[in-house]
Amino acid sequence: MAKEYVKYVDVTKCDGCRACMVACKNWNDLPAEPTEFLGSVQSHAKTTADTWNVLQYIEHENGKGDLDYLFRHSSCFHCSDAACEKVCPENAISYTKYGTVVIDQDKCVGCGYCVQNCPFEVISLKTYKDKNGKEYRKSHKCTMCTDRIEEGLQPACVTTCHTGAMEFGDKDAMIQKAEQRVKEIKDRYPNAMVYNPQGVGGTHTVYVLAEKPSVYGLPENPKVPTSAVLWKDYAQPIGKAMIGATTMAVVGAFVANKFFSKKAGNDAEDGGGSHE
Amino acid sequence: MVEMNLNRRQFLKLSGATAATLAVVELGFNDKKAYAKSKEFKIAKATVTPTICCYCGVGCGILVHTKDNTVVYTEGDPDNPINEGKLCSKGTTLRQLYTSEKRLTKPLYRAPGSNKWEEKDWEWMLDTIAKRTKETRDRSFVEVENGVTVNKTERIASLGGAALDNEETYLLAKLMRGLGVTYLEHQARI
Amino acid sequence: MTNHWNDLQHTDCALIIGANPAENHPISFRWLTKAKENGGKIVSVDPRYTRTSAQADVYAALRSGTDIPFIGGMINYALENNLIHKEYVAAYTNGSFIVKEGYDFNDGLFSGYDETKRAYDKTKWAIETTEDGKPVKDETLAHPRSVFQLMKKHYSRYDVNTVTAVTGTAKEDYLKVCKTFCETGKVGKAGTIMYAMGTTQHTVGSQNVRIYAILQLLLGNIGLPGGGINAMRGESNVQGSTDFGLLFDNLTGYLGAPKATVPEHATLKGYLEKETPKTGYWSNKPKFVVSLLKAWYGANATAENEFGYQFLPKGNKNYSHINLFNAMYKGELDGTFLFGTNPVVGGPNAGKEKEALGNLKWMVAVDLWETETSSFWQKEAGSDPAKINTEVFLLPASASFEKEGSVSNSSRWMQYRWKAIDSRGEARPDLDIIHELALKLKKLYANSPKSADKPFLALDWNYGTGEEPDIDLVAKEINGYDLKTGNLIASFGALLDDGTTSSGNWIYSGFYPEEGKNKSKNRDNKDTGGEHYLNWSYAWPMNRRILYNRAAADPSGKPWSQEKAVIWWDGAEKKWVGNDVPDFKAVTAPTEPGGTGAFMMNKDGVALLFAPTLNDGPFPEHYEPFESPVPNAFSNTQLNPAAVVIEGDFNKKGDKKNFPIVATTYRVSEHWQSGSMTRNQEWLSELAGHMFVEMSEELAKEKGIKNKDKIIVSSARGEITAYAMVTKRFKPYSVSGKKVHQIGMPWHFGYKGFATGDTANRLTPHIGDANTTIPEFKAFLCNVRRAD
Amino acid sequence: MSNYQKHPKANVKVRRFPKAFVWAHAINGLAFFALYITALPMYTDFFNWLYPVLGGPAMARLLHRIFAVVFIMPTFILLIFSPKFFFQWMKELITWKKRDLQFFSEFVKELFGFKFKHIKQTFFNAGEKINSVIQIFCAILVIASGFTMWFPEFFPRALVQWGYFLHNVGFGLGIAVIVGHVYLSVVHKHSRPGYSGVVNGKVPAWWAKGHYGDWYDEEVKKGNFPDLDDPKRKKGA
Repeated sequence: MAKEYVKYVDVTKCDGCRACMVACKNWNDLPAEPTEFLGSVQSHAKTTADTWNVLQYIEHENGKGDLDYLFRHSSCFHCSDAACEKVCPENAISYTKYGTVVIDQDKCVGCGYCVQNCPFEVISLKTYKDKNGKEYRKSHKCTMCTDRIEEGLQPACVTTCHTGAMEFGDKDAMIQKAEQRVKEIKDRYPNAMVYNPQGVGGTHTVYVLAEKPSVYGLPENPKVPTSAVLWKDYAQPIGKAMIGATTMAVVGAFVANKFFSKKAGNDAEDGGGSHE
Repeated sequence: MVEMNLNRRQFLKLSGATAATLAVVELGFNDKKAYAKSKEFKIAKATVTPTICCYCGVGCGILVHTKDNTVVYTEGDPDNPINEGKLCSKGTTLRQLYTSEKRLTKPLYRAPGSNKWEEKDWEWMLDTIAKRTKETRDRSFVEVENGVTVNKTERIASLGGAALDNEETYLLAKLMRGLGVTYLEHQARI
Repeated sequence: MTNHWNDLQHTDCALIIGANPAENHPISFRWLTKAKENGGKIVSVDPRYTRTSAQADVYAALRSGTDIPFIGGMINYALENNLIHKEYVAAYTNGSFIVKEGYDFNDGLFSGYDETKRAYDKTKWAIETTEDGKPVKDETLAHPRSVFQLMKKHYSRYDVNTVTAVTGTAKEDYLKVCKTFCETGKVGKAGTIMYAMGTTQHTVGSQNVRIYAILQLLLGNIGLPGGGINAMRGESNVQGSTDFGLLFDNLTGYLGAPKATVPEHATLKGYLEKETPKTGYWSNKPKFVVSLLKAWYGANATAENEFGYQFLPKGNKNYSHINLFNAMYKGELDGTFLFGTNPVVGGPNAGKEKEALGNLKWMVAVDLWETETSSFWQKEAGSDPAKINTEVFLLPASASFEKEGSVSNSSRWMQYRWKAIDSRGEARPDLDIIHELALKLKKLYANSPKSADKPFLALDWNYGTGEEPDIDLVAKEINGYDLKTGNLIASFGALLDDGTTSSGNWIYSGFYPEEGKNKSKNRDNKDTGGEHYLNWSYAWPMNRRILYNRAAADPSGKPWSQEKAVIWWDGAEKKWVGNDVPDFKAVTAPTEPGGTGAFMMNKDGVALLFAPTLNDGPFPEHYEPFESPVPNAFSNTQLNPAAVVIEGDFNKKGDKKNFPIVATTYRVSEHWQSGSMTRNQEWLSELAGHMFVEMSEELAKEKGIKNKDKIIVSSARGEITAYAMVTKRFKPYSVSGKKVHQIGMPWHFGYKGFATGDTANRLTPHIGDANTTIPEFKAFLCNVRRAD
Repeated sequence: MSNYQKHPKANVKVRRFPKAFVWAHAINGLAFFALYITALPMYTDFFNWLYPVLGGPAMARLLHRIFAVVFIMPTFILLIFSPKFFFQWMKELITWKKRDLQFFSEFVKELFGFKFKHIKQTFFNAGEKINSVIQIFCAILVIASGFTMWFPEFFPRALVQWGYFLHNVGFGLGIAVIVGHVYLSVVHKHSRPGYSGVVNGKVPAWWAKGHYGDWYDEEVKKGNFPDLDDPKRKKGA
């Protein structure tokens, strides 16, 4: 078992330069995706299939009535208990030994179940055209540059981050660092917290947030949707079992019929007695 | 600060005018290709050349990865002490300076009154520019003004150059002053 | 920059004013973040709350164009509260000098003003000297005519109430800034001031910088690690291109261009006598000038012909950007070369600059892209092509990594760029283009007997015979040779004025001291102490990383403090030692004459609190911008009295009645300058794809504007359409009790490229600073309304 | 041995279903099967080989959606062309009596080939009714949740998420019942004779009489079907 790694994001050190956004596009060869004017400096409302991380810009009036201009590098959290992995019908989504959650593009069928079940809404579908002009879809999100990690490199976004707002390293060390950092900034940001939600088993992108998660549009207590648990852990196995059971029943019925018909020598087509 | 065996492979070779570097920030592990990918690692077999960012005056080091006659990746040069491998959004995008479909690839000429560009070859362009320069210079050259030798032309201007290399700015300044140009300006003024 | 990027980590307080480094020099924040981790504070002073402000410990708003009151008030605060480093001031500045009787200051005007010429007679601001030319001093700083006392008196008018009433800053914010930054006056502390175009692009731009310098000198912050005044340059080689004299008034290395209007300049001898100070390092100027002439005219520069001095053009006026376009507008120019520049987007009053281009007979544009400037004649640019007779030559240039050469960053570090790939398509390096053009012209002029052609024929041009010049020959020519031996010169200390040495740019001399040792290629990144990385690249002059570092030691040669030590006098070794190259004569002991002259480039070796050299006064004084919504609260002199105003159609002026809103322009992190480089790239275009105008919620409400609405911004020069970005980060100012609104907008946009939008500079005025003529982009008047 | 089978008119075909039902049922069945096939490779990896057969996941999805529309159509066919039948069917589904319960115990015997008795049934026997109820319930689940899955942008996220679950439940339950239903109709010897009912609407009189005594007798009274009862027995009854 290799070490698990965590991308540590200290939003209080981010200066909003967005190098992480282009580094991601550059490494992953993602096309640009022009958007409408959103009324702020922010370029994209949220992550998309071609934009795996988005820098959020939030003008927030804090408890003291002062203006905080908050930034957040938003991308896949790489949950330890990932809803996307759970709901993927093709087992295209898997955990790597580093703790990252990746989508196998060869297996992905573009069903979008992961898109709808991600508690952070960071997965998106992209429509492609094959050489015959036929459309097909694939699901995309941040890979944490698992290909780079395999080669001993850090994710592209972390590599380029100049303020130290992002670091990449051993999971426990990064979580510790986050907790330490929160203590340091409590004076400046009384609501500061480590965001490593346990509802999804903890994440491999761990944030030091300056404010409550809701200020960043993040769920306070994200978890794998109950529907997904019921579906994948109960409905689907039970459903499969039921298909099996009924199939077994009819097979049993078929065999029994053959068996009893012979034994009873009942050659009538309708074995029913009259109904007195 | 959590140290993660930031072993840098130091800058390797500097031979003549070209240099190659393999500067990567390594993690403390190297499980090669645990998850085998059919895709080749993007910068494997790429040539790496250090450069300095062409945007602001910070002067960050950038590594340009080239392969198959194109730029496949650009990233911060970890050896450069100014930026230690870090970049802003502009520096990170350096790659598209090469790959952008909007790059000019041919000399273009616009005739007086014309509403379109015409492609011309370099030779014709430079010959014609030299001719125009000479015509204007010859017509407007002032040798003496109020008894003082001034050797100037005030009908030619040269603007720009803040993005040129030092050697280029030097030659440009030398050529323009050599021709007698007084309207010599660049972006330091704006 | 007096210091360098890595050095920012040593600062105890960074006062960022007139700059937004988090957005425009992002990597500087790597070092500022380090400074913060070391306990340093960041102060952001800006009309709007920026990404830099978000990272600052203290933020204070100021109305555009009020830097002098803001800093003047800090000077007053430091003096009143005795927070200055008095020993430093007494030893290293001209604070102790006695000013002659002729100096006076009255209602915004210094003595010697000639209203008709809009100029001062600077001799009225002279320093009292002894018979042998030495300045008369009072080291107690108590003499009523001492610079120190005059300064104190001058800035006593800049009390907190007056200042904040002018700048519109909340008083408690202002005092917080004063307190935080003036802490660095303590020995052992160092503060830096970081600025950029928000400081310089004003009619008082030079004086804005000057007042920063005065504050820093009073606090004893110059020459120290983590100190200095640091101009953050916006272009990769705007430092180098300035060093190399791509400005009308500078030959290379800040040697002034000879002028037809100065009688003494008629001869080399006269020029040298007039321009060479008696003391200070500039007393060596003749060596640099003659060596430059030798580099340019080679064998054609001889003692007999004044080393070719007469070949140099002599102008008779100010040829700077604004005047250049004014001349073009009036049809006084026939041809123009444009090297990677886009004035139709980046120039002031850009609509007029575009019109001016149509008066050219020919234009050569060398660029990576088809810019708004090279295609100014197109219909999309609002032109009628049939009516424009300008012949346009657009030459495709190589990108920075498609060629090799060096660039000098803000820290004056000259770093080499290697070639990574062959140029795209038929693009060629600018060096090749300039070289081949020179060769073609040489051919056209060859054997001409005309005397007018002699200066050009005399120009030495030997960089190989092929179309591609040998860049190494260029580099060596810049460094210079000992012409007697043919060897490269070791440093500018070896340059001579007898024609036996050459150097294309004396300040760079020493970067290539021997064959095969181009130090701009140095890549040893080991920290040599103090994070100066002396073996990484080459910093001019002489590889010094902190300018004026002699001032980091006290007059006796001991560091003021161990925390901020750079160089010190080693009595045993009898030389200056430390972790940086001394910005001083290495063997001059503190006790020797000149041994305490920490500012050795200056006359008398001191820094100038009182600068009788500037066009608009020896002390920075507040004047309102060319277009201002309020009267000057400090005097009845509204506009900088020495600023040159172009009257008429070329520079229309807006009044506060029709245009009551203050506007400023700026850049965003994702685009660069006129945007031609970045708007032609998709990834950057998607990050910042729209032209917007930032405004306060209060102004938006007054004007019935909602966020994301299309709005029209108008000024006396023109109007543009853009999206409204209604933000809490802009707030109205209370200026002398009156509500003043300010808006801001990026100036990156044009109609070419992936990200397009209206050009902010259609609104900006054609008025310049009194010393540099840099246009006042940063404060002008406008109005806004909804587009529908 | 059935008594009715011995009747001279035992093999007369009687109309059990209107044509509209035959079509509706066929379309419904085919669509269900197509939906099943097109979803199967996604439902279980075991059938991933179906993707290339179907022309790839995108094509499979497209087909699934086409058949989803087809799957909904029969309701409307019935409503338009045979509303009477439709409402009769609905009415039967909500009418439950003692005999319906008795039916089940006998049905299990019949299913496995034991000796069993026919409990007199109306047009639909209790088994069919339960089949119908479950299928309708499942169809509603599957169709409704299918909509949320197809057009997630128009529904709250939570609804879409529950949609996946409900689609699965609906399908699981439905398929289980369908397996039995199909088995009985095409394989099981006792119910197989009724298969022609969904092909051309007609079934052997004897079989109808045996399985749906009450209904058959009604139709006899109306004069639509031949009377298969032994007159003696009838009188004596």
